[in-house]
Amino acid sequence: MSADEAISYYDMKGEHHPENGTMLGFWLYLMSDCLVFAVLFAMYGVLGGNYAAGPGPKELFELPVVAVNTSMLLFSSITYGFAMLEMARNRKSATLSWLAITGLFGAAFVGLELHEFAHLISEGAVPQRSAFLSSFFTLVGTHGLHVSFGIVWLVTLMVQVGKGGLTVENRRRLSCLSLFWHFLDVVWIGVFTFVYLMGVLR
Amino acid sequence: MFVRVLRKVLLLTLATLMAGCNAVVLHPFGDIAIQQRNLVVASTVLMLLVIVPVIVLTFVFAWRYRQSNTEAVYEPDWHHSTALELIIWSAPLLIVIALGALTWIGTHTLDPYRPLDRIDASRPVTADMKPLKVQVVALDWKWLFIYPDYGVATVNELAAPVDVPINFQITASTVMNSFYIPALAGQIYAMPGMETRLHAVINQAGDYEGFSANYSGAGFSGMRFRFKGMSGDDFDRWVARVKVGGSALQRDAYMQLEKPSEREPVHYFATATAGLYDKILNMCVDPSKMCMSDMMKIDAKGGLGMESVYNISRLAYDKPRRRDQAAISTPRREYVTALCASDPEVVLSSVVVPAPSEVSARFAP
Amino acid sequence: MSAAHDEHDARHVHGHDRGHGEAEAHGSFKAYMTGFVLSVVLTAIPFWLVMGGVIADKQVTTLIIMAFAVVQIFVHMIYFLHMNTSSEGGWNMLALIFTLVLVVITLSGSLWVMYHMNANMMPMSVHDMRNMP
Amino acid sequence: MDQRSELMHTLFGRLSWEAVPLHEPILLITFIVTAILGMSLLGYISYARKWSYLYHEWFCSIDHKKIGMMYIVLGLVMLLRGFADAIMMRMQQAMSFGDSVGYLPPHHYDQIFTAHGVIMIFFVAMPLVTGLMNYVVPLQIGARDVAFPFLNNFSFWMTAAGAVLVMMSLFVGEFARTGWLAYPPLSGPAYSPDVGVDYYIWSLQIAGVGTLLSGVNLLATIIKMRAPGMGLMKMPIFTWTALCTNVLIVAAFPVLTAVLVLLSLDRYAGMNFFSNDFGGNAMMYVNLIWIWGHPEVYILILPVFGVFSEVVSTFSGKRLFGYASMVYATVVITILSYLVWLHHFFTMGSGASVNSFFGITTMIISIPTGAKMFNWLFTMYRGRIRFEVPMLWTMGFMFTFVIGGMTGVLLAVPPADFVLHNSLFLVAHFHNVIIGGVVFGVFAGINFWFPKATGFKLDPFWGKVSFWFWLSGFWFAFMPLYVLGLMGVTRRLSHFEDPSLQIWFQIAAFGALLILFGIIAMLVQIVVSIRNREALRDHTGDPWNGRTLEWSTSSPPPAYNFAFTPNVHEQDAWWDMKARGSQRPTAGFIPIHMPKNTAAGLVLAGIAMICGFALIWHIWWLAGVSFACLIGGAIYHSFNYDRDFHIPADEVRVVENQRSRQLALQA
Repeated sequence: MSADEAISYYDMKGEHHPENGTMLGFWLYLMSDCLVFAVLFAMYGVLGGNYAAGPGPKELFELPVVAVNTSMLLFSSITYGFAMLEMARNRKSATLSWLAITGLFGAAFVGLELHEFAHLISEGAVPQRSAFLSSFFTLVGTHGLHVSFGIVWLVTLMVQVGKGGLTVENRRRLSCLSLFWHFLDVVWIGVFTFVYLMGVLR
Repeated sequence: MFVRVLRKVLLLTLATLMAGCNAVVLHPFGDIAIQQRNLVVASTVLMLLVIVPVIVLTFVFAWRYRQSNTEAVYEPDWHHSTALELIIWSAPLLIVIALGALTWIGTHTLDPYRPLDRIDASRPVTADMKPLKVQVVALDWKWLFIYPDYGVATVNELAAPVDVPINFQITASTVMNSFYIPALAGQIYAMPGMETRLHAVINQAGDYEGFSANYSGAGFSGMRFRFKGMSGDDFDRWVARVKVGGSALQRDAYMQLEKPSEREPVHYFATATAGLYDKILNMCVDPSKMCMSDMMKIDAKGGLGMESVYNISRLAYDKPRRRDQAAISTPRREYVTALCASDPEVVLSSVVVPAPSEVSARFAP
Repeated sequence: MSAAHDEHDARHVHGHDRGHGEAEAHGSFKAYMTGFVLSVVLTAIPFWLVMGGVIADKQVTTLIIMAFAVVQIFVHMIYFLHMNTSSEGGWNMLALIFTLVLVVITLSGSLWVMYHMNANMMPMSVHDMRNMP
Repeated sequence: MDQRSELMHTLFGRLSWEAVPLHEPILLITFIVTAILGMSLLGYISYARKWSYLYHEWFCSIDHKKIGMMYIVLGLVMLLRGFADAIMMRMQQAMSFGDSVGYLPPHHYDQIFTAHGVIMIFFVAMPLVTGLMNYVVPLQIGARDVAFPFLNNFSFWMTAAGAVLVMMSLFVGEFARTGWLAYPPLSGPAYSPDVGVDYYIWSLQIAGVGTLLSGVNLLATIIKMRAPGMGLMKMPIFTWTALCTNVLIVAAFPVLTAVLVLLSLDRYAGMNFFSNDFGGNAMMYVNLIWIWGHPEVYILILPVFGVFSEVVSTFSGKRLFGYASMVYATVVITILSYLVWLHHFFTMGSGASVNSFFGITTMIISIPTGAKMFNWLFTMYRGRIRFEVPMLWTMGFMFTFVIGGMTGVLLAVPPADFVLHNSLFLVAHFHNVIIGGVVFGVFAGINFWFPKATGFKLDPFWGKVSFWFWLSGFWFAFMPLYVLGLMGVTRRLSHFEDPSLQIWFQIAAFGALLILFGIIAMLVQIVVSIRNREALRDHTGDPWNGRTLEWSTSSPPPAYNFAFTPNVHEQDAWWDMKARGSQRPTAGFIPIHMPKNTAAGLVLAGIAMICGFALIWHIWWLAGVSFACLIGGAIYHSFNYDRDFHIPADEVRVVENQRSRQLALQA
């Protein structure tokens, strides 16, 4: 490229708009979240068998409830997908309705999980009872906390979309939440496989 | 050849440097520590092969290519040379390969869990040598040594006959410590509810220093003991002295001893209850506590089920040892969980707890 | 190698044709449904295997459900998270792969290290546990 | 204390007047001195009527340059605190022999060594390094700001909030007495029942959030916002190291966050992750914290490797030797740093195969590091070396760091580690790499980029004085520790029996004194430079004959950095532009799109700090309220869509014309 006299050293027309990094940045954040879960899974992997002469997964876990719970999350995934499809078609109210349905499924998931926790605690299987229970409550609870946070975010976004419509900014936010929501699904696959199913198998 | 010369030179310099001070890590008296020292020296020499040229070149280049020296070659665009790149990657690589081999062998032969196979460079361990067993407990903030074969115990003084393999079993009562006698062998952590091991031998009689090498709280600085290497006869006399000189170490005495204290003077226990160490290791010197090994056996079988969910006080070990005694005398629930009443104590107070004996009866063999 | 890198990157930097392109990949209805059906199946089978006690050997069941989990994670990644090598110039994928490597290191490393530590130090070693009746 | 009513306990939790250490003369005097200094600073600001300026132009600023400078100021202020701790320890250890117990009881001394470690790593080294990256990276890649300017401001204030919490522990309550990594069970509720460990947890958690977000931010910036034509292999080497550093931050800090959450669950909720009870396992904490802890070391050192690369090539007037191998070395170090964590606890009893695996992976890291060393060496080869202050720091580094590297590899040999672990040899080693590496590098960077940030150079005379004091002080302070380590002296001791050790501690204390002079000389250097700023002024924007894009704009750069985004064609873009005589455009300006300042970051971080304080003192209502405010505040902030504006073309023209006049004057 040496001889070219007309070589340009400055972008005179202001054409260079750096791409917006939001989606990438959010993805990077999710990757770091993924490592938080990796630590919690490692914790469960190491301490999951330490029942401290107390109850183990066989006595505590109720797989039918977990199965219902899992289906709630799966449904909320597909409905969020529908919301995104409606968003792509620029249909505000359809997007909002699918978001609302997603939120309800999410709330049902969190509700069931809280119910499970309350049941365990009422039976005396409190997080303090054993290292196994500490790591179980923390891992599953952290996931539940993420879902709850996702619901708060979802409601906020619904208000924002309701007020401002499907603007560029709001679309980007919906896409970020979409990543977040589906990411939590992926984590849940790990949870039901490693914690619940393999726990009962133990 | 070169390495050997360099090693000699280095050893000599170090020796002169350290003549004034007692660099025990470089002049140990136990075979394990001597081998570790040799490894330290060998690795240093290996690395100096590349470190020294780098330092020299730094100064040579800095001087030669200083701005005022206009005679030196100046090539502002020279930035690549395949041959040089090859050298700068392969020189460290070769050294790391050599060092890696040393490490692999050294780590395996000097593994503290591995029983000794030699007394020193020239004498192997023979089948008729009976190793001395010592059980070490790091307490707050002193060291307890139990000699199971002699039924005696000491605090803050350890003795061993020269040229006899010593098998240490090491644990701690509350927090992590590290058991270290530089003259004898490298350190290993002492941790509550866990047992580490160390195999070592002392080759020369003398009075050496031992201490905790891992910070463990307020009394840490005073957590030192004497390690005495003795001839076989001296050692027997020492054991005899311990046997006449002390009280009995049974459960109550241990519970008393275990309480935090600093700069504890040396004292002897003429008798030590058999199996006490196992109880300490399993955190069940207090008979109301469940032994760790029992707990782990139960856990391996899948736990005890819902009946045992309130069986809590037998497993709480740390709480009674809380380091602010004021808080114990005025119990106040500091946990956030007090808000949702899931603190075991809260739950406990409202539920009938099955007696420990009932529960343990269920899994008694 | 670096030249190819540069060229690719230059194109990337100059490529403004996507405009302020946010959230390009939304997937399609078909893709979402495929993902959904697949993940329902991939969830249902492990639950059925465990709840129904279909396979007597626990280790085999464990391996199978783990395999299902891995497949399902891929399904979610592809159909719901729209992972592919081209979005964000491949940086998403790179970040994901890097993270997965670290997750594997963290998990397997911790388990390996702790297994050894427990075997060496716990009053009742892992070895003893294995040999229990 | 027990007589306090239930109401008082609900209102103030554990907080009472007893928490204020009026009975400790050392702390009281420190408090009075700090208060007087603080009040006079505040008074001066009020007197000069600078509050509004500070608040609007700095605190609320989302300009990466100002945030970068604030990070560096924070780092330097905390350096004074961390160093005060260091000199107190040196004095204690130099006098506490035999019958003399020194002047610090263990209760106080143990807090000091913990605080020293925590502060130096998290609140000195991290802000300094982050500050440099924040300031320089966008300029080097020809960007106008970072990818998420608001987040950048928030990250800074979170780091500052963490620092404030640590400082608060001096005067309200106490800090942890556990060592800087707070191993349980010692840091658990039973053996550290007081507020110390809680201060530790929450200051690190809050600062950690800031660090993580700033990592994401810089990563997105480097990936997305490079000037046209700047392919990966044309990025300046400092940007490369910043990229790898931020990858490490994003990948490592979540682990710290998670581990500290687990520890706080043990402490606050009575769970049993790391306790001796109910099947907890303290070794898991050690395992996890080092999965974060080892990459952390590289988070600190990689960016300064970048600084040294820039400095060496600039002051040798020569292209960096082996750019590609430098890049690969950095990437290899990034990945390998995740495979070595166990070398921090060889002595904890893992088996020989585990130990040798981690020992050997550790040694492998020394290969790329060694390659880097040679690259710098051969950059100097056939150069024209100017021994300006940044270059002096670099030379000091090359000489010092190799020794630290060597002792580091030595410690990676497990059997050697068994005799050296936890000894003063270890302490000497990591100070050798952190002072000889990170600190020297940051000072090289500050001296190098100071004229860019302010428009005038730092005074070279005082810079050299500072350098020689630091260098000799370092050798005096830490070589004796190597010797002591070989004498079998372990760390964190506040009292010694053996009087023959004393002389070595006295030499080390003398070294610390020299370093003190070095710090004073540095402060003098800054003051003198500000007073002589007209004499030291640089009008060109390129005082060192630089190579990368940051030197192409004015010093200090305008808010928008570049009136026109540069097009990059070569590795050393600015060098290339100068060589080809490219002309700075002086007409045709267009409006520039920029983000708006906001107070949201400051407010949210402030609330986070209050929440942390409430949690430390068990003031549950305040914790709940402030947490709700935090979430509410974040949601409220998300409703603000009005976040950017355009700098009109006229304004750009005025600024750029002024620069043209300056350049003309110079020529």
